[in-house]
Amino acid sequence: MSAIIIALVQVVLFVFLAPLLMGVIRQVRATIEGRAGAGIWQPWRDLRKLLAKNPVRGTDSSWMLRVGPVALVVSSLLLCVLLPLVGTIPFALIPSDLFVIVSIMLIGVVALALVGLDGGTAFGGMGSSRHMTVAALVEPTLLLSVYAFSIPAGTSTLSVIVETRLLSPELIISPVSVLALVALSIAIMAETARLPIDNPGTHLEVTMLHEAMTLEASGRDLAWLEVGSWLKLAALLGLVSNLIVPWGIVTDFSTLGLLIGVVSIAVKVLVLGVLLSVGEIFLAKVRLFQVPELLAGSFALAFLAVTASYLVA
Amino acid sequence: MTGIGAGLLLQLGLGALAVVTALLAAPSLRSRAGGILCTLIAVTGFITGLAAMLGATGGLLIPVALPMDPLLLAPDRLGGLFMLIVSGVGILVSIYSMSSTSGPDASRTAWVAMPVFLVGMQLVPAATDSVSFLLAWEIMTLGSTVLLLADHASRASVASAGIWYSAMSQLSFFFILAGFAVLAAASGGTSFSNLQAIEPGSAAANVAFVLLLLGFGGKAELVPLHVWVPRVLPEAPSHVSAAMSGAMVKIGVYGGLLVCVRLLPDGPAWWGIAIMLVGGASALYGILQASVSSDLKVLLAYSTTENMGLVFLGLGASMLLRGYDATAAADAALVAALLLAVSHAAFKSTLFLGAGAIIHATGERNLDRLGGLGARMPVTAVAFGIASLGAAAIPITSGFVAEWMLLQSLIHGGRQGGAVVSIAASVAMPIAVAVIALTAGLALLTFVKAYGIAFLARPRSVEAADAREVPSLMRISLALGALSVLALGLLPGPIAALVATTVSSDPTAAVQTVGLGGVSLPGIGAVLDPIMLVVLSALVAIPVIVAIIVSARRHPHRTVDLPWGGGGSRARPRMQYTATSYAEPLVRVFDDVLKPSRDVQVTHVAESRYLVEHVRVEQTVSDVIETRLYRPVLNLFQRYGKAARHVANGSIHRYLTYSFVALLIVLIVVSL
Amino acid sequence: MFETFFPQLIGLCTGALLLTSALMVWRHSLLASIRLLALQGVALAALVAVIGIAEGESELGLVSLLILSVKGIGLPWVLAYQSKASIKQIQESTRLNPTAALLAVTLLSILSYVVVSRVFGLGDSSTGHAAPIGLAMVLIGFLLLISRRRARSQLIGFLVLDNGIATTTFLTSGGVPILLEFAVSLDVLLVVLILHVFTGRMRTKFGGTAVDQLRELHD
Amino acid sequence: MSFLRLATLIRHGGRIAEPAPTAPPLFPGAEVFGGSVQVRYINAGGCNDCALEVSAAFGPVYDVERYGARLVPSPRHADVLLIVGSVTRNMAEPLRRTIEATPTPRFVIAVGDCAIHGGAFRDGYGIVGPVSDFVHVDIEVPGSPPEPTEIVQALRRMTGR
Repeated sequence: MSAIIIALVQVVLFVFLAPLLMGVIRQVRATIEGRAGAGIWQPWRDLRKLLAKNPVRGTDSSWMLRVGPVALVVSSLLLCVLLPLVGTIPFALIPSDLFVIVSIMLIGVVALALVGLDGGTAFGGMGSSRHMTVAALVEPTLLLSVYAFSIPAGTSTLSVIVETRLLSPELIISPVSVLALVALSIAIMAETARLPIDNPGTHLEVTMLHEAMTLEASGRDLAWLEVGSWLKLAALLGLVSNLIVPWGIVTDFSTLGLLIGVVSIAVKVLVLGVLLSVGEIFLAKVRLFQVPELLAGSFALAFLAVTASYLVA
Repeated sequence: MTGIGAGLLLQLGLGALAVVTALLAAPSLRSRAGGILCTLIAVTGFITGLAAMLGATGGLLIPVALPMDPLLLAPDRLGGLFMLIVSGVGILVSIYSMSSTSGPDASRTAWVAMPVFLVGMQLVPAATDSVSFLLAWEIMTLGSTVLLLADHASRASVASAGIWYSAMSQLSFFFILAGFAVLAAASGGTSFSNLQAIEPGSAAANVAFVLLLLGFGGKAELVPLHVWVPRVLPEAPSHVSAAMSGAMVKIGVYGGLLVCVRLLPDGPAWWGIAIMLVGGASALYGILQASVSSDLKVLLAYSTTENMGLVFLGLGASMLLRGYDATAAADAALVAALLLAVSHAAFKSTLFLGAGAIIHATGERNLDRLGGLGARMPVTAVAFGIASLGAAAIPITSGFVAEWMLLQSLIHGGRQGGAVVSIAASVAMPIAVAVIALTAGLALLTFVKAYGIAFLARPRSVEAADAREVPSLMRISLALGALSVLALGLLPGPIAALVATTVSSDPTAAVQTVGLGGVSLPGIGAVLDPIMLVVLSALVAIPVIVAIIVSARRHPHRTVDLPWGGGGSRARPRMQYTATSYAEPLVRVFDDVLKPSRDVQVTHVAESRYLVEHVRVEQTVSDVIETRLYRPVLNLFQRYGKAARHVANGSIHRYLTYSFVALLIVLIVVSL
Repeated sequence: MFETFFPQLIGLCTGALLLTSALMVWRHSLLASIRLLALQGVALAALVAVIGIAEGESELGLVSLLILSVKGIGLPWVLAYQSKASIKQIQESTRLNPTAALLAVTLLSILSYVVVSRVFGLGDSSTGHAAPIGLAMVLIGFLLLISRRRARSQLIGFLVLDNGIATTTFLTSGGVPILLEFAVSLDVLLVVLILHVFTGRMRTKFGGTAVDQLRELHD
Repeated sequence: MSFLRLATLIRHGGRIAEPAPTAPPLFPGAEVFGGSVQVRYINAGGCNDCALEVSAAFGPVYDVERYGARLVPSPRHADVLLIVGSVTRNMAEPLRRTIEATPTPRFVIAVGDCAIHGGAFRDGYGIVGPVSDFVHVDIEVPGSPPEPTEIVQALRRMTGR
C-alpha cells in the first residue's frame, strides 16, 4: 500500500517538477548569458499552448506519429513510478530493478527513433540514426556503472542500492562509487541529449540529434515528445541526486517522512539542474564522431569501477 | 509401447506418408496436402516433446543397426524441450508454406525434403546413443540441403550457398563424429549412458570437448564457423530460413548442452571460459554485422549468430559458476540460456516468415528499396514489429525476460555471500555483462532500422508502393508467431520453471513462479512480473490517453500532403534515410573491426572540372572472418587442387604407377 | 571516526590516482595532461599524508609535503614552463586509436589486479587491497610512453610510471625512508630538467619534438 | 577559452538585457497562446538587413525570449511566421508550403517595408509580390529595416507579456 502511495506521489510530483526543472535550467542559462530569461514557468506555458493547437500530420506518416509520443511519455512515467525518488519502498512484483529500468527507458528511445523515421524526411532519419547509435553505445556504460553501485548492496534493485548508501555513507566517497558516478553522469547526459553530446538549444538541423527527430511532430504529438524527454531527464537526475545525497528519502512510510521526501527530492533535482545548466555553459558540443570516444571513456571508467569493486572491497 | 514411442512412430509414419504424397499429388494440391501433413508431424512432435519434457519416459527401439547396438529413440526432459522448440517452429513454417502455390517452394523436391527435414530435426534430441544421433543429424542435414537447393535453377547464388552449406555441414558432422569416436573409444560404448562414464579431466574428454564444440558450434552459427549463415539463410526460401534459424540451429544448441550438461559435466574451468569467449565473440560479431547490413535476410541471419552467441555465453557462465559451487547463479544462467533459445525460436522464425511475406509482396529483400509497408501490410507489420521487439529485448516480449535472467545471474554470479568466487569469475562476469550490454544496444539499433526502414516512412521503390497484404494462411502463421513471442514474454514464470526442470537438479531453488506468471530467482533474489508491468503502464497511460481524446475532440488534426523538408517541393522519397545511411555512423565507429571498403567516383561536367555531374558512392562491408580466415585457406586448397590436376591427369598408366609405388612403399614399411 | 573512514580515504586517493592516469590516456591536449599530472601529484601526497596519520609517523608528513612540492607543483610547473600560448595548441595525435587505448587501460588494470592477487596475495589491509593500483599506474605509464608521439608527452608517461612505483612502495611497505624518496624525487627532477633542455635544443634544431620525425638523428 | 576567463567574463558581463518597455495590447485571437509563442523565421527574399534586426531582437540586448517568444527549427512547431523580404520567384512555393505546414491557430508577421508592400525591390524581375499576396498578414512592422524594439513589440502583442 505504502509503495502505491509513494509511486503515486512520485508521478504527480515529477509531472509537476519536470517542466519546472526545464524552466529552471533555461532560466539559469539565460541569466548567465546576460539575458532576462522567460521565467521558470515558461515550459508550462509551452505545453498548455501545444495542447491547444490543431496538429498537422503528413499523409505518409503512419500511426507511429500518434503512438510513438505516447509510448515515450508512458516509458518516462514508468521511470518516475519505479525509480527510488521520493521513497525506497519498491513494489513486490516489479522492483526498481536496474535492467528493467534501463529496458523501460529503451522503450522510449525506440519510440522516439521510430517517430523520427516515420515522417519520411531526411532530417528525421538522420536524427534517428544518430540517436540510436548513441543509445547503443551508451548502454554498456549505463549497465556497468549501476552494476558497480550494485555490488556493495548485493542486489541490482536501485531502491536497495540507495538505502545501502543511506545506511553507510562512507560508500559514497569510495573510489568505486566516484568512478561509477562520473560514468553514469556521462551516460545520462548522452541519453537525455544534453551537452556535450547534443545541443538542446540548436536550431541547425545538421547538428541535431534529438531535435531532428521531432521536426515532423506538431501540437499534442510534440507536447508528448517534449514532456517525455523532460520527465526522463528529471527522473534520471533524481536518481543521480539520490545516489550522491541519499538523505531525505523515505525508507519507512509516514506522512511527515513523505513530506520531507517530496521537498528533498524537489530541492535535489532542482539544484542538480542548476549545476547542469551552469556546467553546460562551459561545454561545447563535441563532433559526432568524437562522441564514441567520450562514451568509450565513460565505459572505461564504469568498467574500472566494477572490477575495482570486485577486487578491492 | 509407451506414449512417447507411439508419438515417435507416428511421426515417422506421417513423414513417410508426406513423402509419398508429395511424390504422387497433383501440383495444385501438393502444397495443401504436404503442408497439412507437415503440420500434423509437427503437432505430433509438439505433443510428444511436451510429454517428454513433463517427465514421461519410454521410447522407440529400432533393432536394425548391426553390427552395433540397436538404436533407441527415447527423449529425456531436455530432449523433450528441444523437440518442443523444433516442432513449434515446424507448425508455424508448415502453415506458412501451405499457401505457396507455384514456383520452387511448391515443387515436388521441396515437398519431399520438407517432411524429411522436420522428422530429422525431431529425432536428433530423441536419440540416446551416438549412432542414432548421427543418423538423425544426417537426415536433418540432407533434408535442409535439398530444401535449400530447390530454388537453384532460378538463381545462381543459391548454388554457391549450397556448396558452402554442404561443406560446412560436413565439417560439423566430421567434428561431431570424431568427438563421439574419441569418447566411444575411451568409454567402450556408443550409447550416451556409456559415454557419460568418462573421467571429466582426462585427455580424451578434453579432445572430445573441443571437437564436439567445433561441430555443434558450426551448426549453432558460432564465430568463426558461421560463414555459411549469411549465404545460406538469405538464399533459402523464407520458410526454410525460418525453420533453419528457428529450429535447426537449436539442434546445435542442444548438442552443446548434451556435451556440457549431460555427457561431460564438471569439466575444468577453462571449458566454461572457452565457451564464454566463443559465445561473446559470436554475439558481438554477429550483431555488428547485422547492424550494418542492408539486406533484410542477411541482417536476420547475422542476428541469429548473435543470439546463439548469447545462449552459449549463458551456457559457459553456468559451467564456470558451477565449478565454483555457485549453484543458484549457475542454474539461473543455464535456464536463461534455454529461455533465450526458446524465445529465439519464437521471434526469429516470425521475423524470417515476416521477411518472407515482404518478399512475397514486393520481391525485394533490400531494405534500401522498401518503406511504407506498415500501411499496406498491417498484419505483417504488427507481427514483424512484435518479433522485432523480442529480438531487441524490449520488455513484455520473450527476448527481454531471457536477457534479464542472464544478466541477473551474471552480476550475482561473481560473488557468493559477499565474497568473490574467484578471480577468473570476477573478471569474466563484468566483461560478459559489458558484451551483453553492447550487444543489446546494437540489437536495438538493428531492429529499429529493420522495422523503421521497411514499414515506416514512404516507399522507396515502385514495388514497395504496390505491396499488398499476404494470403490468409501466411497471416495466420505470422500472428501465431507474434502471439507466442508475447506469451513467452508475459508468462515467463511457468515457462522458466518448466525449462528449469530439464536441466536443474533442484528446479524450485533456481526458478519460481510469482504473481500472475511472473518469474522469481530465489537464489539470487530477483523478481519480475511482466503482467504487473503491463498493468502499471496501462494505469499511467490512462490519463495521457484521456488527455489525448479530449484534446483530439477540441483540436482535430489536419493532414497535409508533404512531410516537412525545408519547404522545398522536392522532398522525394529518395531523400529519406536508407538502411545503409542509417548504419553509417556505426560503420565509422567500428571502422577498425568492420573494415568497410568505400569507393567514391566523381564524374565532372564536361565543360568544367569544378562542377560535378554526379557522384557515385559505393560501400561494402564484407565478412572480415570470411575474407581473412577462409579465403586464404580456400585459395591454398585451390592452388593444391591445380597442382593435383597435373598429378591426376586421367592417364590409366599413371594411376597404375601410383598404385605400384604405393605397394612398394607399403612392402618396404612392413619389412622394416 | 578516522578508523572507519581510513579505508575510504585510502580508496579515494588511490581512486584519484587511477582516474588521473586513465584521463591522461583519454585527453589529447598536453596542457590537460600536465594539469592531470599535477592533480596526480596532489593525490599521491594526500595518500602519503593519510598513511602517515594512520600510522602516526610524522616523518611521512614531511615526505608528503616534499611530494606535494615536487610532484604536485614543481614538475608540472617545469613541464608547463614554456609559454602558455603555444602549449595550449599542442594536441597529441596518438599512435593508438583513443577508444582502443581506453579499453587497453581497463584491461591493464584488470591484469594488474589479477597479477597482484595471484602473485602476492591481496592481504587483508586496505592498503594491500589498493596496491594493484600502483602496478596499474606503472602499466598505464608504459602505455603512454609507447603510444605518444611527442617527447614531452612521453615524459608525462614516464612520470606516471614513477608515480606508480611510488604508490606501490607506499602502499605495500607503508612508506620508504625519507632519504630514499628524496633521492628518487631529485633523480626525477634531474631527468626532467635534462630532457627539458634536450627537447628545447631539439626544438631549436628541428622545429618539433615528434619522435617519429627524429629519424633524421639516427640516419 | 579557459574556464576561469569565461567565468570572469560572465561575472563582469552581468545582465546585458535592457529593461523592458511597457507592454503593448494583446493581439485579438492570440489569447490562445497564453504567453508562449514559437516563431519560425522566413526570409522570403530580403536583402538581409531585416534579418539582422530580427537576430538582434532575439539577442541578449533586446531579448524577446523573456516575453515567451522562441525561434524554432520547423514550421510544425511554430505559432507565428516571421517573414522578411518581398517574395521572390524561387521562394514563392516554399513560402506557401511553409504556411501550409504550420499548425493552426497561427499568425503571420511581416517585417520590413519589402515584406509589406515590396519596398525598393517592388518591380524587380525576380519579385512575385509582397507577402500579403500569399497569406493574410496579421501584424505589419514597417521600416526599412525596422528597429529591433519594434519587432520585439510586435512579438509581444502575440505573447501578451
